[in-house]
Amino acid sequence: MIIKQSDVREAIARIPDGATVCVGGFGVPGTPFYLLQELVRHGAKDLTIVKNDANERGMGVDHLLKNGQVKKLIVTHIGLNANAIRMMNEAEIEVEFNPQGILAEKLRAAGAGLQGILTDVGIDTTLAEGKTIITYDGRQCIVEPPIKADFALIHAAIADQTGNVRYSATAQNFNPLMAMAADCVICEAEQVVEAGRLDADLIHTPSPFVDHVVEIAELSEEYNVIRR
Amino acid sequence: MIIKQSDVREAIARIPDGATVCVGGFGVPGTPFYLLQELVRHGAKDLTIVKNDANERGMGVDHLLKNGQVKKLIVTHIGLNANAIRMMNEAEIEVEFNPQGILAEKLRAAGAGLQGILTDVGIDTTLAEGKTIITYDGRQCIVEPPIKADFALIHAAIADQTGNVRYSATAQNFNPLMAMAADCVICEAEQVVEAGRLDADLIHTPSPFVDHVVEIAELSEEYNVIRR
Amino acid sequence: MSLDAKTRMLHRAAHELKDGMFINLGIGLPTQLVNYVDEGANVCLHSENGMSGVGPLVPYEKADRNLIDAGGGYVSRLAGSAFFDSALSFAMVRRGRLDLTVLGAFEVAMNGDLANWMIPGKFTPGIGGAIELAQKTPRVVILTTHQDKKGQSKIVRECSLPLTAKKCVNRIYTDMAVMDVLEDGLILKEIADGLSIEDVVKATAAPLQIADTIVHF
Amino acid sequence: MSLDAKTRMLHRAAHELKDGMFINLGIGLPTQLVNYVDEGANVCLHSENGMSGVGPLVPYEKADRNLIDAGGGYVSRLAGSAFFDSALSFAMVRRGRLDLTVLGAFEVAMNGDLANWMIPGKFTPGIGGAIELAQKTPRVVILTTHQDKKGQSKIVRECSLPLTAKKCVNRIYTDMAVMDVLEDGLILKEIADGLSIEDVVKATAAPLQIADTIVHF
Repeated sequence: MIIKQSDVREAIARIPDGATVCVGGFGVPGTPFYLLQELVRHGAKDLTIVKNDANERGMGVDHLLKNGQVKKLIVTHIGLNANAIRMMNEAEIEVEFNPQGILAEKLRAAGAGLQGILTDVGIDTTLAEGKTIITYDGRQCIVEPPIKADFALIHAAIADQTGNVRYSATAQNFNPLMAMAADCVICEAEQVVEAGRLDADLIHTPSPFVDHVVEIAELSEEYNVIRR
Repeated sequence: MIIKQSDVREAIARIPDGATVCVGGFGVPGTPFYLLQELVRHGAKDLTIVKNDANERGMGVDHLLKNGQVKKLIVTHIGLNANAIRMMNEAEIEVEFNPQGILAEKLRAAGAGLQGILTDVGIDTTLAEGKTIITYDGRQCIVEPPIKADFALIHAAIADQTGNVRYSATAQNFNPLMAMAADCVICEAEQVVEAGRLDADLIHTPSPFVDHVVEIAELSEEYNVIRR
Repeated sequence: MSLDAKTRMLHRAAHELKDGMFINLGIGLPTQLVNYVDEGANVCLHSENGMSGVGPLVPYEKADRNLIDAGGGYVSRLAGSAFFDSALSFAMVRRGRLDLTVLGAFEVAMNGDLANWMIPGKFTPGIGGAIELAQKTPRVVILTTHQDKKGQSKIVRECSLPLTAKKCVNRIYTDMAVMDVLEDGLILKEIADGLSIEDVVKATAAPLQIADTIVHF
Repeated sequence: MSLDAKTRMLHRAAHELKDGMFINLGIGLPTQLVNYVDEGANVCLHSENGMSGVGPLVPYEKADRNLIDAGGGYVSRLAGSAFFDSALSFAMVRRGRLDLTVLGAFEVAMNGDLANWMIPGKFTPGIGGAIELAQKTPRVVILTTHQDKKGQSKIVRECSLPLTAKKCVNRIYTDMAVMDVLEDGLILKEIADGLSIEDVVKATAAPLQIADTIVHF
């Protein structure tokens, strides 16, 4: 089998200015804080970030925003990050909103090598404005394009050295879809084990969709339960 | 939680003449022979069967064919069943061939509530004949419709009483996609356990996609290794 | 809205959650219904971030850092729960596998139009999962205060805000009333204890038909 | 094709399977390459019925009734293998995650067109997974006898059978020769021991450019 374990600096150093980078996570669960921290250190600029949300102030993606590394956010909701809302309102960043399940399907469509999907979600709303609409099988449908990314940063509970990945509870969310959508997938894992230690029946994202596996040195504060 | 355990006769009795029925399996693994046996006994006619293949002579779907219950097959390959090929050639049944991954996506598209998918698979071949072709993002794409079914018959290694399902090895194949595509999903399982006995992280098909769970009384000969 | 009025509204609306149903409860007020479900009603709750079989909220000390609902609350898992990715989660929604969703609202129109995601120029946090829940769930029920903080009716003739989905609402529960959406408009069916039909009509910016029998809750 | 010629062809073609590659081996001859892979070449084999990390074929006594490859052979699992559904399996294919596929052929044309699924009126078992493998894999290599059972060349100017995919083939391995598909046609690069360039040219129904150096295998 092919061994994909990698150093976090080497893995993240591949990301150039202007890259489109998918970032897993829905709130805290599944957000690759360790990889994001290294991406801030690395400093790549003009990034297009694809993520469900923009985390909260002072966490995860917000570090990239504050560091001026983000040109555009492709998201479903940024309500928990006042800094992201401010930057959007002051036109410091561009923000594209997608219905949550449609963001998932657009990522998956790229990952499945499709040229697009047809959906009636949002057909009667302002979200349909500017989109290609066709009539198919007697119904109006929006043609939604795939979202293909250069990189995906994903968070696993456990991975093997060949890149087979398992998530925990609701930390799964967008991670498997982003692994499909990106040309180069960098996976941080709380634990990395030898090939053969994970039951082949019980893999969430199989190794062919993962390029680099990075073991998290230590879980930072950001991974913890948030007390409000 | 909602208990979905059912008697095999009651479950299969719901299938009326003329129904579209998805049948899991790729060769022997994942084929619901127990449910198919009951469907033969039940005798519903004019069925449209959606399956990867037509099993082999004297096995699984072939019993339906021999019993005159099948009007149409939607498949990817029937090379291992000479009886199915003969019935096709003598126009006793209609057969629609799909590229294997496109059959999977068409089932999944129905299961994901999409109106269709765009693909360039087969665009330059005879398979594109008679299909809707549009130009999107500068490229020619085939619009493939979802395959929505009335019923799906799937085979699980283990299921819980609420309908959470796990498959074994390559017996997974089309089963999860057919569970998504059908209005009513009947799952046979080699073992049925109480709710809570399966790790919630390690479910292949979650209970919302399963309507009835049937425990297999005894694994018939058909489930065994085939010696050629 | 008084605490008492809120509790009564939640008690009343909780009867929507019937035995055997697969249900999504929207962020905010709807989520609280989980504490009011009728005893003996076996329901299965969906959270759009990838879970079926959502259990009650848990205190921080007992929270699993990887287990939240779509509103960010730490929840528990029930026997029979399952986790899955966001694509499968919304496949369930768009496929019509949910029986019921209970959502909040900025405005509900008399034809069932719903606006609950955007106040132009003021509040644009994004669409999240609301549009698919509203458009694709067979039964959409709204749970909201009857009026906003300025005393304006949330029940209107026509929505002025960008729509979440057209003609999607079947029923509205507020602290003042229960209304159904019919082909030709709204019908008032129940009113909160202590209020009169006139009180509700006056507080509502859409015409109301009045049911033959008005129940108090 | 003699057993010796077949073995030499398989030995030669097996060098295509290089360290680090993710590979699909088509049904029939290509599947047999697994026994000829270079030592030290860590490859990962894909089976389109839903498996990565396919191991060698196993005898019936050791077979797992639930573990077959796409050709129906009972196979084993390696450390690091994974099972998945048919949609994810072909997502890998169409997304371009495979590095290489080795397929059989009825006909290969000098421009790289491939026909390997249908002989109208005779043999129509279905398309299976061939079309996606041929159209979407970055490197498509054909492994086939040079001629069919009637002695007709399988390497042709233009395919007469319905195509699997257009201009998809990069290289052809036969019992007689190794040929690459260039922009302007085929180039002969290697020939089997004991054969001359003329033997190959005569057995081939498409024009062949001849490489400066011809290697024997």
